[in-house]
Amino acid sequence: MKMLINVPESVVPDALRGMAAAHPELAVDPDSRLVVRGDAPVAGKVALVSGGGSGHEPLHGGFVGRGMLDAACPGEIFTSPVPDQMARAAAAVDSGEGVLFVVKNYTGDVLNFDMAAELAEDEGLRVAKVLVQDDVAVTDSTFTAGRRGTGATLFVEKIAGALAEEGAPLERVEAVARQVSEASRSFGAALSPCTTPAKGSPTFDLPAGELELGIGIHGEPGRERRPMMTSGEIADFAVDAVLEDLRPDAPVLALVNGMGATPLIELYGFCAEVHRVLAERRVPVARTLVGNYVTSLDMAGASVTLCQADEELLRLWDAPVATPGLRWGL
Amino acid sequence: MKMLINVPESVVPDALRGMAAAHPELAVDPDSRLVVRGDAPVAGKVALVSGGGSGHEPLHGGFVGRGMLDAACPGEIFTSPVPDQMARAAAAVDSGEGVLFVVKNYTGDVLNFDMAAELAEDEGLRVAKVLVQDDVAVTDSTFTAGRRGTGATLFVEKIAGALAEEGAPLERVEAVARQVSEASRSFGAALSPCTTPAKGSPTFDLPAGELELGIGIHGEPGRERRPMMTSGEIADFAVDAVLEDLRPDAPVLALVNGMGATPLIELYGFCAEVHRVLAERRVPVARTLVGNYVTSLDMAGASVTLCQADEELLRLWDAPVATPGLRWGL
Amino acid sequence: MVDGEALDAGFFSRWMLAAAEDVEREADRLTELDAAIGDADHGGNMRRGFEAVRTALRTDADGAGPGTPGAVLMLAGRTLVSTVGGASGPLYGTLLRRAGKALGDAETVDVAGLAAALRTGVDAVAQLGGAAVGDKTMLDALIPAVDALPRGFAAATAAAEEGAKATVPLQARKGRASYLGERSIGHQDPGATSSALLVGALARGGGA
Amino acid sequence: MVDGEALDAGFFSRWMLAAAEDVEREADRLTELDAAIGDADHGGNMRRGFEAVRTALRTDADGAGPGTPGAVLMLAGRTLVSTVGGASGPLYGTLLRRAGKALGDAETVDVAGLAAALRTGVDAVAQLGGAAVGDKTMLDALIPAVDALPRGFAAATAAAEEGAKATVPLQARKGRASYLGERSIGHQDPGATSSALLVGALARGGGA
Ligand SMILES: Nc1ncnc2c1ncn2[C@@H]1O[C@H](COP(=O)(O)OP(=O)(O)O)[C@@H](O)[C@H]1O
Ligand SMILES: Nc1ncnc2c1ncn2[C@@H]1O[C@H](COP(=O)(O)OP(=O)(O)O)[C@@H](O)[C@H]1O
Ligand SMILES: [Mg+2]
Ligand SMILES: [Mg+2]
Ligand SMILES: [Mg+2]
Ligand SMILES: [Mg+2]
Repeated sequence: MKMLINVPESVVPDALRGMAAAHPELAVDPDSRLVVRGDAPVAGKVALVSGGGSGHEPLHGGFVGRGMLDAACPGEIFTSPVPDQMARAAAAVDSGEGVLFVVKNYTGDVLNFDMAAELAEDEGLRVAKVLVQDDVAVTDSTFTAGRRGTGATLFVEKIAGALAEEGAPLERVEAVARQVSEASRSFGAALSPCTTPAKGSPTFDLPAGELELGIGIHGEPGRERRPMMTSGEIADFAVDAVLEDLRPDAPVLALVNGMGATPLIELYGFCAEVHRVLAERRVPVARTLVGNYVTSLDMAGASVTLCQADEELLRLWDAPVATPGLRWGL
Repeated sequence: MKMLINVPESVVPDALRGMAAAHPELAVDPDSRLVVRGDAPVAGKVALVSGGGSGHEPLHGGFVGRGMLDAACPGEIFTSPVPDQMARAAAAVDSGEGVLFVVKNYTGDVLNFDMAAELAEDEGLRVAKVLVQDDVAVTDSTFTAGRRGTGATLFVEKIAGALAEEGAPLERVEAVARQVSEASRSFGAALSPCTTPAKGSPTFDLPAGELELGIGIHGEPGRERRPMMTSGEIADFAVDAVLEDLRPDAPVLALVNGMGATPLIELYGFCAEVHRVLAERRVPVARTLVGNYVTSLDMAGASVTLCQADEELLRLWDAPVATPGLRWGL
Repeated sequence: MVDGEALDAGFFSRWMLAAAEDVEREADRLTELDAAIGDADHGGNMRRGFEAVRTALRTDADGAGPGTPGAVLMLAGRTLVSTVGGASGPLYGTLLRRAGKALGDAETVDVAGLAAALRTGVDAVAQLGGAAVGDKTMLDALIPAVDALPRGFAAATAAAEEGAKATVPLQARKGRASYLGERSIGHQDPGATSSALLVGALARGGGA
Repeated sequence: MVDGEALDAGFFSRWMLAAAEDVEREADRLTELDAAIGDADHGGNMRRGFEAVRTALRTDADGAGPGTPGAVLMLAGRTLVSTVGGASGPLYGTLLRRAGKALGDAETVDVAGLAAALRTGVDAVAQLGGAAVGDKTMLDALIPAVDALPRGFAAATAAAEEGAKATVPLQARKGRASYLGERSIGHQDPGATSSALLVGALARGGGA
């Protein structure tokens, strides 16, 4: 697999140098691996910090800015960042109002953020954590690592970020983040595996004519392999999988998300099918976002995330946001 | 090649149905293949209409909205739309102030837009045209079809769109569009070919370990094939190719554009290298946009577009825009 | 159909329908050729256009079809312009519209008249696209075909096919293939190939 | 190094350096194993971490290195936590930090003492990650190794390697591999494999 890179070892810092060049409104430090709002700490505001392995861009660094995250700590490709880095991020953005860690539910992310929270609390910061665990392909039981955090991360970061921007206290920001997390479910399918720079070859074999259902965002194989399906069939499967876990009694926010290499024209076609299925299931859609937002390097495929949204969540969703990856109203 | 589609024949209308579902603020008609601002025609405003083959998303349909295009007419994949469609678009958005056609320089686009202009003028519309021809990989001479229109289309549509939004007359909008077009040059490289739904297999063979330099945005092979290069080497080659044709004596607008399947993390790394080369060549960069904007289906690779920008162009670049693909200040 | 005979609207309709069949059959090959030096859509473009021509000829004038040779070609040309897009849509559309216009409202036309009308159409294509023989375009098949047409359909077909084959060693100077520079050499031009199909379908205008 | 001997800080440093070498050599294999049932980064993670451990041991205390077995392990553990990330960083970091802490500031330790300290570390890993033997994790190599350690390094190494191999038929219940459900069966756990490397390096703590 060919990549537009220099050497595999420097992919993450190289990308951060590019972010620094393209986004002077952010404070990007390629060495200590932090992406921070240029105006942080923002007085009187709860700070949101997220992070995780790299390779999911624009998540998380691309969601730093007014109305969303205060800082992101990118780890190596698909590798949770380290506690020191997270604690440094927290210290850089805390205005005294406390810090909310948005953590995707992976063993590595959970353990490292836990350690970071201890470090930050040792420094006198108030830290709350919200776990994102939306992927219904994974059964949530005490005998598993629980559902993975995927597309819902964007909803949590956007909506909690909007509330924090309004000056809400840590408890309320944490509560709304938890509400969004609990109200969101996702399901994804891959048409091709991805290739990590370090490995240099696809993370799994996917023969022509087959697809993987129930994939995550780390190039891991899915739960099931099937003969290739049409966009409409995948939409049926994905939406029904989500709706088995989430029975919305309010309109939903929908994210039709590309895994990285699927062109927008295909994602929009898939979006049409997702809307068709939702209409058939009598689930009204309040807002739809289509694009490559929570990605898995150069994987081809898509995921669907639905979030049951009350009026307040929709208001916060519509609130202004100004980040490299998500921007409106500003 | 697997695609997230139903059948190859319906890729374009399927995507338009998805756009209609995701963007209620637009008037999208999958049957007559038009993407139109929901509030068109906007009284007192010159209308901008663009279009071309599909497969370059978000170009052009994703650039319809306040501060950019009034309408886009998507053709079949890589196929210029037809004159009737363009004329219908013009009629739908003309407020009486005239229509500017933004035309990428390809024989098909030029001929069809010419015919459309005749049709529209027959209906009493005032029509102006601007040709985008920025790709320095193609020599511009009377013995060729001239330079191709690629990344600069985004600059032309954004900047002329901002001026039109301010209420400038057709002549001024046309003049600024032409200024941007003439001040812009591009160069692209592909790491992989793309696959059109109709053909179902890659448009050309690109062995592991090689790349194509000087590609366009239609899956056509480039001017030259070389052993694989690093991101830094590609940046050197591309920026120097552009600067051979464009010798900016003012800061530039830079577009670091992905061809569709190149992940954002690689594009940002490439952006760092583009900035490095520009700094070495003493070309100051006023603004940088990084992302998959003018794409070629699932092609992997990137292009660089530079536009020499005076204060007025930068002001118009920074002006508010609210489209599915490009959005700020609104 | 003997070449010397008077060609009526029925002949012209059958010509277009035969062309539509040939295009349908050869669409994948046209796309393959276009993939090599263009953008892999020529087969789809021609298929979509001639499918629409077929429909237009069937449904025009309450199923009776256009009444004169000129009307058939003008309808086919207009249909191509409004359904094909790309470079080939306006070019083939212009070819047939101008040829049809040149035929006026004559009820029948002989082969010499057809050749003259097509020459008008081909000239319009050359003017519209700014190309000349040797630029590796459809003109490399069309011009020799029109030159040979007075000697009969078979001669025109042979000339068109030869012209199409002769594009292989040429470097393209017009259309998308020109972007490839020297790398366009060694491939047959897709438009010249589809032109040869169109000319070849003439001989079947009498039958089917 | 005879297993019964007193192990000093030098031994522990050499153990860590030997482990770093083994990890470096086997990094690609660890990544391959992780690609099959995880996210293809375990080799890179371990290499980065142990490379940092190597540097830390070299530069600590002005080049003299930490002075006690406990200090060596605590430094190595802290370094892994702050450079690895992922699941393995906190887990291996905790293993070594807790084992180091258990050793207190003794100047030397015998194998039984090492086994007891490592058991404390392994227990902490089990508590932190919530996993048990049979869940297809590093514990499947670590626990049998610690059980065997009082019988010597060779026994511990054999037990760790056996434990790692024994993960092949298991279905993962913790870590990323658990997402695959039954599809995790048939692959060796990468963390158990790296654990076997770490245990195997013990025997080389005396040399190099
Ligand atoms: N300027 C021109 N003059 C004559 N024929 C041309 C010209 N440009 C392109 N063509 C013909 O059009 C063909 C390509 O048609 P098609 O693939 O349908 O359109 P596009 O190039 O827009 O994709 C070429 O093979 C060539 O024969
Ligand atoms: N909960 C856990 N308890 C013990 N070990 C675990 C647990 N989760 C994962 N591991 C171990 O970590 C290894 C994976 O490490 P690594 O690939 O570096 O981290 P990540 O899974 O975050 O990518 C697994 O092979 C497994 O042995
Ligand atoms: Mg990982
Ligand atoms: Mg085309
Ligand atoms: Mg073509
Ligand atoms: Mg891993």
